[in-house]
Amino acid sequence: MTGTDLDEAAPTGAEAAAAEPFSAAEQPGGLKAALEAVLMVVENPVTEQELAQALAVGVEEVRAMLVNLQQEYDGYTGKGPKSADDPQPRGFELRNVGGGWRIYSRSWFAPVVSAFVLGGQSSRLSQAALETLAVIAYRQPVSRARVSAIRAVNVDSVVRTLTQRALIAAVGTDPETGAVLYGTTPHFLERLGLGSVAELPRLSPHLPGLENLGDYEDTTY
Amino acid sequence: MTGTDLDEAAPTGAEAAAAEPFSAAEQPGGLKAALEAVLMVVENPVTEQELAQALAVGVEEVRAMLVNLQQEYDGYTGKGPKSADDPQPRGFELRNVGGGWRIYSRSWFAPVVSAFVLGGQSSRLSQAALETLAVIAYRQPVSRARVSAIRAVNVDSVVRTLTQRALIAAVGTDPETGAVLYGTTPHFLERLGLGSVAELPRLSPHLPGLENLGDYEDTTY
Amino acid sequence: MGSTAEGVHPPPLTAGTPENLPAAGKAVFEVRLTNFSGPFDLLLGLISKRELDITEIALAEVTDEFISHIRRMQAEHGSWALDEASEFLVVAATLLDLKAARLLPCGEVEDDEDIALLEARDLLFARLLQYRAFKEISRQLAERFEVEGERYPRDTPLEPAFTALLPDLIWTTTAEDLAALAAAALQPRETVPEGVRVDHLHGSAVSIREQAGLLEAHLRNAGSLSFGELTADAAETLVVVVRFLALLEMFRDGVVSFDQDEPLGELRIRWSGGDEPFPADSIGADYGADYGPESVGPGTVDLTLQ
Repeated sequence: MTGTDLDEAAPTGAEAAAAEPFSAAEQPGGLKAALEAVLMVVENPVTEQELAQALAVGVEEVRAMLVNLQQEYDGYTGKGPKSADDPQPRGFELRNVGGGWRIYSRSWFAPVVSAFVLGGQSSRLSQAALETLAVIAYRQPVSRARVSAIRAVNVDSVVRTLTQRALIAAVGTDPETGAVLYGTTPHFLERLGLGSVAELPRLSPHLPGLENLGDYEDTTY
Repeated sequence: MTGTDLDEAAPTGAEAAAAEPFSAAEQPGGLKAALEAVLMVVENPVTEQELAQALAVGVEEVRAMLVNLQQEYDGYTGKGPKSADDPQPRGFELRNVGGGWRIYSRSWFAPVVSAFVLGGQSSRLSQAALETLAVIAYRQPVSRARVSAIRAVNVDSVVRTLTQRALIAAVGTDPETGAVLYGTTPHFLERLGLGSVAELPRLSPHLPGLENLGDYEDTTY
Repeated sequence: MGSTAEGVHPPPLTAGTPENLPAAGKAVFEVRLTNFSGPFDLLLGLISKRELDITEIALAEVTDEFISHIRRMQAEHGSWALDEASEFLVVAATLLDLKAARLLPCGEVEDDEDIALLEARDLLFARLLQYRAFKEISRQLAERFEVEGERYPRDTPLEPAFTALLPDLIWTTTAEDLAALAAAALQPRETVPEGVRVDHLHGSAVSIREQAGLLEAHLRNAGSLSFGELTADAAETLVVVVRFLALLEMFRDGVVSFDQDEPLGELRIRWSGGDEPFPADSIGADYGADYGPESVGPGTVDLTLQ
């Protein structure tokens, strides 16, 4: 029943868009809020062209709105001192990095932010992280979903930790599913004192009576 | 970044703070902006306690600021209509779900945002998975055997799927039978937009005249 | 007693209220009986609201219709609708249990056994309701997932400035350790079930045909026996119930007759058939013909009575 547990659902948003043209401008907050929505959740900086296309407006208009948002976050309303309240800068800022835009935490709060970030960090890898690393090392390139299936737990958070620690990295995408594939890094090999992945110890001594491990995997997922 | 598996990590931020006391409150934007800055880097809903610790202020104060930010993002300034401009909702919102606070894009911009966010959210759960999830949510902590008995079908495969998607997790073992007991995760609550399990819709309207259903089950299985 | 099972049908109920209609999209299983037509879900709804007497539903017909429905689905889609089939199986099994329990006498309660039977009937009813309740709730969960799925959490990679501050990793793992961890993780955890298991649906199966044969032999020998005598050697309640159902079937076919002087008095059963052996194979229309390896065997009744 493994294959049937997930329906290949099309994103509802796209469906809705197909049914009747979606106009971000008509939503509460308008185009500027739509722009914010994207900038707030994108994983990597996005270009003005990408944003213009998504919002179905011109690049010039997008650029103007981006600059406007940037100033707003920085505490300039561009309306002069007509309000009695001083406009306050927000705790986040909009940055244009290498041709793309994304929202970051404001630099002068770095001490607070780093204290928060480091508060939860361990200097040792958890058992869960080590097991995940082991699976990725021996099955690379491999998707998160497949590692999850092998380990029978969700591995999103440990994959993130391992990536932050530069022990693994995205090495490509699955041509069929588009899923990100992970593999180990040179730093990982360095940690283990190995020259290449081929030098990893063979699994067979640890796997009594499991000649057809490949079959198992193929039929299970 | 849960703060639970902290080993000998020396928070560098704290060191820096020791060297030269950093006061977030004295920065432009003040504590509220510092709170925003931290919210920018959270990977999961973050508790008021964690935030209070990061900012070195009381939990009550943090909660008040969070609610204030939430309203601000929603377009309520709490200052009445003294400004000529209508307060506009931002493209993102601050929500208290799954036991903590986190920033989300506004649902009405989903058609635009979904194009920029990679996978993960899109695949739907099958009917069988949803029903199994419902039984686990309302009967947790519960063993697979008991879920099977209620659902009257084998649930092994769906339990595995739900675990991989971090919607449920093993939360203990039955002291008598040794069976693994399952419960829902904070991620489950987050995906449903709930603060806690207590906020799940009530089951009783669907079970007329069956007040003591718990007894029924215990004696039957 | 026989008249309850064979009772006059009330005017047909139709699926007028769409409250329980499943989500549109794929073909919905429709039931067409003399006294009911509409989606299976609605049938369940009516029974659970006691607007339709379970004893008036011919389960064999429902099952026949379902089999042809699922064959049609298979022909159209090229694959078996396992989800729907297993759901039907559980609901049909529960309905059968419920029907059997309903057919039992429900006069004044005299002893513990009567109470146990009445409780069993309510438990079956509760099981059906509970099953439906979770189905309904799961629909609500699906809607919530849908709505909430339109909000995307901010989940951005940490800025390099912060990752650079991470404390140095204390690394004690050797390549051999890693190999052992990988081997353990790659070990198959559990075997994938090959089919839909149904053993948990049914406590144990007692064949109504076998029991009918046994009763026939006893009655031919003794001519007339009380129900108590006929069930004296029954090891479990299930056997008693099945023998009772067998007697009802035999009564319908006119091979036994009942004598009962007063309500809830001693029930005496007399053999009134001829010398011809009773065709026990004729039993089964209501108890399920053989529909392949997954179904309950022909003419067996499964009652999970505790």
